[in-house]
Amino acid sequence: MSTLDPVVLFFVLGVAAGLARADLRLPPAIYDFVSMLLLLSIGMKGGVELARHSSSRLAAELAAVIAMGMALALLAFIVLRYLGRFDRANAAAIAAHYGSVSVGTFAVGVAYLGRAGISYEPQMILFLVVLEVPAILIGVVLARGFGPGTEWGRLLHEVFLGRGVFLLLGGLAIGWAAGQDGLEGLSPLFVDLFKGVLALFLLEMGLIATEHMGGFRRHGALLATFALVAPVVFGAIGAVVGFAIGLSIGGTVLLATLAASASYIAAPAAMRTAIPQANPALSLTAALAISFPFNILVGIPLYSRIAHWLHA
Amino acid sequence: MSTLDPVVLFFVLGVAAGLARADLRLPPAIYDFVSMLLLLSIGMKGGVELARHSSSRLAAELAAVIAMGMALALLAFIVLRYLGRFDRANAAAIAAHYGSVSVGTFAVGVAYLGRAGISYEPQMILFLVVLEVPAILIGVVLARGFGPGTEWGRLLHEVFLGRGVFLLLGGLAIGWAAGQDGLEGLSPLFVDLFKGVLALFLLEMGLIATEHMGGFRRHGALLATFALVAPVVFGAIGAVVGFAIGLSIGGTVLLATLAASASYIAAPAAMRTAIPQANPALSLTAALAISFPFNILVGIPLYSRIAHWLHA
Amino acid sequence: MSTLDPVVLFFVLGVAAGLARADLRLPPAIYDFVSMLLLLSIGMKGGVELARHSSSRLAAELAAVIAMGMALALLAFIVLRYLGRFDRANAAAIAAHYGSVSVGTFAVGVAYLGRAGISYEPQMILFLVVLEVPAILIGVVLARGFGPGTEWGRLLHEVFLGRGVFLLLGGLAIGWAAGQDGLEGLSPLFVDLFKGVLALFLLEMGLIATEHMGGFRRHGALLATFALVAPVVFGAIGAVVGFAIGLSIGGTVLLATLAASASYIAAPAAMRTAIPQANPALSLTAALAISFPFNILVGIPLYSRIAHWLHA
Amino acid sequence: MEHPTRKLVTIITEAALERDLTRDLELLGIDGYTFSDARGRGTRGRRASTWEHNQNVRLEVLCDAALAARLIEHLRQRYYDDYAMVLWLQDVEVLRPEKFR
Amino acid sequence: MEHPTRKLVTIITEAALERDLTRDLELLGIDGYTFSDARGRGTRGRRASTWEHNQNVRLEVLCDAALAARLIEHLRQRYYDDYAMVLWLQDVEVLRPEKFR
Amino acid sequence: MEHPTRKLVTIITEAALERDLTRDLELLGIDGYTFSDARGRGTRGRRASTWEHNQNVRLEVLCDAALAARLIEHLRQRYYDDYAMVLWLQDVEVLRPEKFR
Ligand SMILES: Nc1ncnc2c1ncn2[C@@H]1O[C@H](COP(=O)(O)O)[C@@H](O)[C@H]1O
Ligand SMILES: Nc1ncnc2c1ncn2[C@@H]1O[C@H](COP(=O)(O)O)[C@@H](O)[C@H]1O
Ligand SMILES: Nc1ncnc2c1ncn2[C@@H]1O[C@H](COP(=O)(O)O)[C@@H](O)[C@H]1O
Ligand code: NA
Ligand code: NA
Ligand code: NA
Repeated sequence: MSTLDPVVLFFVLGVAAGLARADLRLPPAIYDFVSMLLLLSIGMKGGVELARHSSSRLAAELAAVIAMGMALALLAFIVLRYLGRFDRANAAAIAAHYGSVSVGTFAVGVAYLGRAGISYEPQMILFLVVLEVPAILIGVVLARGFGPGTEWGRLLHEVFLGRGVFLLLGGLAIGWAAGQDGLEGLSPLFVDLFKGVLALFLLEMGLIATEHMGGFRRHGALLATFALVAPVVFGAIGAVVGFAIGLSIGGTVLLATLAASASYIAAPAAMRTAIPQANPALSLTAALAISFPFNILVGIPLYSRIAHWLHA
Repeated sequence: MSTLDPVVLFFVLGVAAGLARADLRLPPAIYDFVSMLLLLSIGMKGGVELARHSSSRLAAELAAVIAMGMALALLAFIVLRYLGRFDRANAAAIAAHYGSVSVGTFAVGVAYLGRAGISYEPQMILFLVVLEVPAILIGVVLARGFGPGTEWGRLLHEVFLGRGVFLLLGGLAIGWAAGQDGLEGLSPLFVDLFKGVLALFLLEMGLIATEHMGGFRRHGALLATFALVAPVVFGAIGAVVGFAIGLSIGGTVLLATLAASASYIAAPAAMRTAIPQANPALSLTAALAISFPFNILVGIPLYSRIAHWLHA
Repeated sequence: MSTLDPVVLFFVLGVAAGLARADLRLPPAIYDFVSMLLLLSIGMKGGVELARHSSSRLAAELAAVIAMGMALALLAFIVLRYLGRFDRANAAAIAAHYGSVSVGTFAVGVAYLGRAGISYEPQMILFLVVLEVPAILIGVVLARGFGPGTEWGRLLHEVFLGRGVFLLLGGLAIGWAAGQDGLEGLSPLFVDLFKGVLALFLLEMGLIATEHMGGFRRHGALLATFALVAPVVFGAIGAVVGFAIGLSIGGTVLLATLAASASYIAAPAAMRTAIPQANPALSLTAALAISFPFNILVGIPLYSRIAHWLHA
Repeated sequence: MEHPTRKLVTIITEAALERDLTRDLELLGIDGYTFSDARGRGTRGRRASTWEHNQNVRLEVLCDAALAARLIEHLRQRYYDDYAMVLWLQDVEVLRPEKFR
Repeated sequence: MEHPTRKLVTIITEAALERDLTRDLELLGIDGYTFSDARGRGTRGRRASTWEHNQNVRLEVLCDAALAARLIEHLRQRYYDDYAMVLWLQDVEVLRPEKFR
Repeated sequence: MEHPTRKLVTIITEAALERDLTRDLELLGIDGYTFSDARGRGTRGRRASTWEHNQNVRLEVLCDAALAARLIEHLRQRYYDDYAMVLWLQDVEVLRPEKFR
């Protein structure tokens, strides 16, 4: 597959609009609508699959995946704090974004596998949900310790009841409860339209990404380098973990993609609450304006090669 | 059919989000969009069916249905005013809501019949539209008499040209004029997506319902009891009327559902204009936070049993 | 085909709602969403077709079409300024609207041909995009000359990077790059839903058109006459040009439709910037409240007759 | 730089009243006003919702003191008892006083 | 026509704070307030975006001088250093002063 | 509690001008401002519609008197004749006057 998936072209169109300052206002309400559809669709798909064939090793896999998320956040923190000389708050906040995952990147990975005709394990969507959480908690501990300053209850609320995790989990539960047959009437909206909705979402992300590109100039080459190198290294780590826990080629590609991706839904909201002194522009510039485009344009094909090579 | 229809699970998800205070903001624009699609879809479907086979007894049936709507409003008023000791304005306003009907409940009823493979008469959608009106007029008369205080022109405008009735009637007219074949190009949006759109609508209704659940505590057990008992009694009355005017089993289920349901689109707007001294929180809490969930979770299967039993 | 296309019935419904002052608020966000889907769909369709069979005479055709757009704007200006005695600014602004084109009218034309089973050349969509531009430039020159007062850079930005032209061109590029096969996953949203989305768009245009109907009374019979006669004359000119450059019957109908239509997306925004002293209510009343309904109700079938007659 | 002053009346009330208020303003002879969307909380509880029955609007009217007094009196009589409504009043400087009677 | 006056505090800040501010207001004993959506620019850059992380809200609170002072002090301590926030204060005339402690 | 004062300029105008006004503000050296959506009616008729050609925005700028005067003068010259535009001016108290030149 040499050419770009057309959904990725929508991201490129959004970036072009942003850079050219085209008058392409997408109302916030439409962003909310499109991202809600995306999250529900992904969750429901995962739920249906989970209900069909549940893995006997699920608990062990989940443990490995959670450990990976924590390790990635720690690794990112060490690099940013000691190599990059970021202050503690910012290093922790950025680390939380990179240990966590991006739903948009995952969806592009799913579309990539779909086009290539490669299947993957149903539990990948569970991993997607699960990986949103540990890195955020690690980030807060790194920034503030376990001291009394942190309102843990509020933070957990923010994470689990933020729209991202909540809609994914809700979709998962509905898909699981209703099963393939039960959802038949819903598939025109949640299955057939999935790629179209993803295209619209990527168009918006392209526009939003360019809003954050200005952050570049101000925050320097260091952050940009991190945002380009981290996905490759984390993607490779993710691929190795996926291979080690016995995932198929497709599952390995997606776990690498998750590892390589940086959150821009759950993590930013949680960090703003829990580490307010961290500058949100740093994380968003890195995650959205650099790593996200890198991953969907270059990264995913690369992780696919790594996965094939590991499984060869 | 022992399990819930998956669209109802979306309502449950919305309620869960509301109770857990999840950060699930659904912009008003999306609510407007989704409810517009729903109303047009239902109207168009009814129009197509009406054009195909029109009942020779339609006029008589309509008269019976209108009489039923008026009787239900009166009955509710008497109970609320003399048993419940509500003041005149509030008793009249709540009675208007319960004599009128809920489009969302009707749509869940349609989905229920669809899953069970039971057909129903095309004129049911006409009944849905028609039933929005008489109870509202009765409510106003009960509250204010026929005196000069009421701006009838404005009230009729509010009722017939409110978005609910207008879009249902408009869809009906388009469906009737264009017919099944004419609408072919439109069916991907208005037919295929129907259940998905209903799911989104119910998700929103779940969120909104929880906003009104607080009303409970304040307005006491009396209102809650009414909101639970009225659907059962009115549903049974609706089933008997349906059976009496010769509807099929499916038609009987839907007329019972209509009778049991309480309006939360047309009636609240009309009551706010015509009986401003009534507290809108009372009606909305009863209709939306209690009777609506009751009907879609418990009521519709119950009315189906009653209908089967009557036709046995 | 004697009856109206059902999508046109949605326009009628919107007009009815507006005239009856029905409470049918369509949030701006939904208008933006629906028109974005429409523009992308049309663009993508054109891109796919262009990639398949490109015309060898495309350059010559484009030159003819651009010349036509300029000529129509000039003609409109002369009539308005010297027959209609409009002042220079208003004559130029209205002329720019009528030399330019309306995407909504074009879409109804496409639906019309679809129903009639008549095919058309893929480059028509390119003509649609191209025709947005020259009349606007002519309008500015007519109003202000080539003097230093005009910020041409800003004007070109306004035209090419306005949402209308940008989304059409973006869709065209994506369709062209991805081709029919590449877009398969996207067709449920951008192809199957096209007519439904067009119906919603027309419902909104109906509502908006009535907002501008008041303009009538104030701006008099002169403008109304122009807005009714111009489409017929311009449509005939468009049909002759289409026939002359060798378009098929379908292509001729669409070029006539384009010529007859008046812009209400790109031109109003550009005119407000470039000729601020022109009263925007004049152009919008003419284009939207008169010519648009005329074209979709009466004009398109008429241009189809002319095209058939020319090709006979 | 000193400009003439007028009254700015700001009203927060139920969204459902927008149409009625528009009519009232016109009947009172006020032909300049601005609406925007709002949500909030007051004596009639929280009004911040997805749906129309529970939203607010914010209405601003710039006019002279006499008209402001008439407007306020009208609102007080017609809406105060039965609707969620809050209003406040300010003196502001304007540029073209003739626009705002 | 002279009415009693109260303080109107207007705050422009990050949309993400709406929920927290609501809680703060209630803890401070303020039970009347109005929110609306906004976008803009200030010392923390442009905040005008499609997505929630980069939007503003506008909060208006009408209350007496003492409560206004407590509110402002709270905002200053809790949010000023770390969040985009601007606020201003006005005297306005109100109709039912008992509503706005 | 007395705070220093600044000028608050509020402008209601055509939504289509938002981009141009943003540029103007920056050229005038004003780097703090807030926009929100609005609709209304004035001498140029009703502006309250589903579509962009007929919507308003509300712009608020907090700055010192000199800058306010320059802003108003600029708006008067550039937009007053050809666009729907209304503006008013108030003195408000601010907390961090150094933020608002
Ligand atoms: N003290 C206040 N400050 C600002 N806005 C208020 C205040 N009290 C009420 N409001 C607004 O006015 C609306 C109606 O208030 P009420 O009539 O008190 O329920 C509320 O929903 C709020 O949006
Ligand atoms: N001078 C000003 N006038 C009006 N609004 C302002 C001003 N400065 C800041 N704002 C608003 O307050 C928000 C936060 O400001 P800041 O904390 O300076 O970044 C901005 O995004 C603007 O919406
Ligand atoms: N007297 C007024 N009070 C409040 N807002 C006004 C007033 N006059 C005009 N406006 C607003 O300013 C916009 C432009 O006014 P105009 O230039 O008079 O058409 C209107 O669409 C209204 O939103
Ligand atoms: Na990651
Ligand atoms: Na009922
Ligand atoms: Na034309």
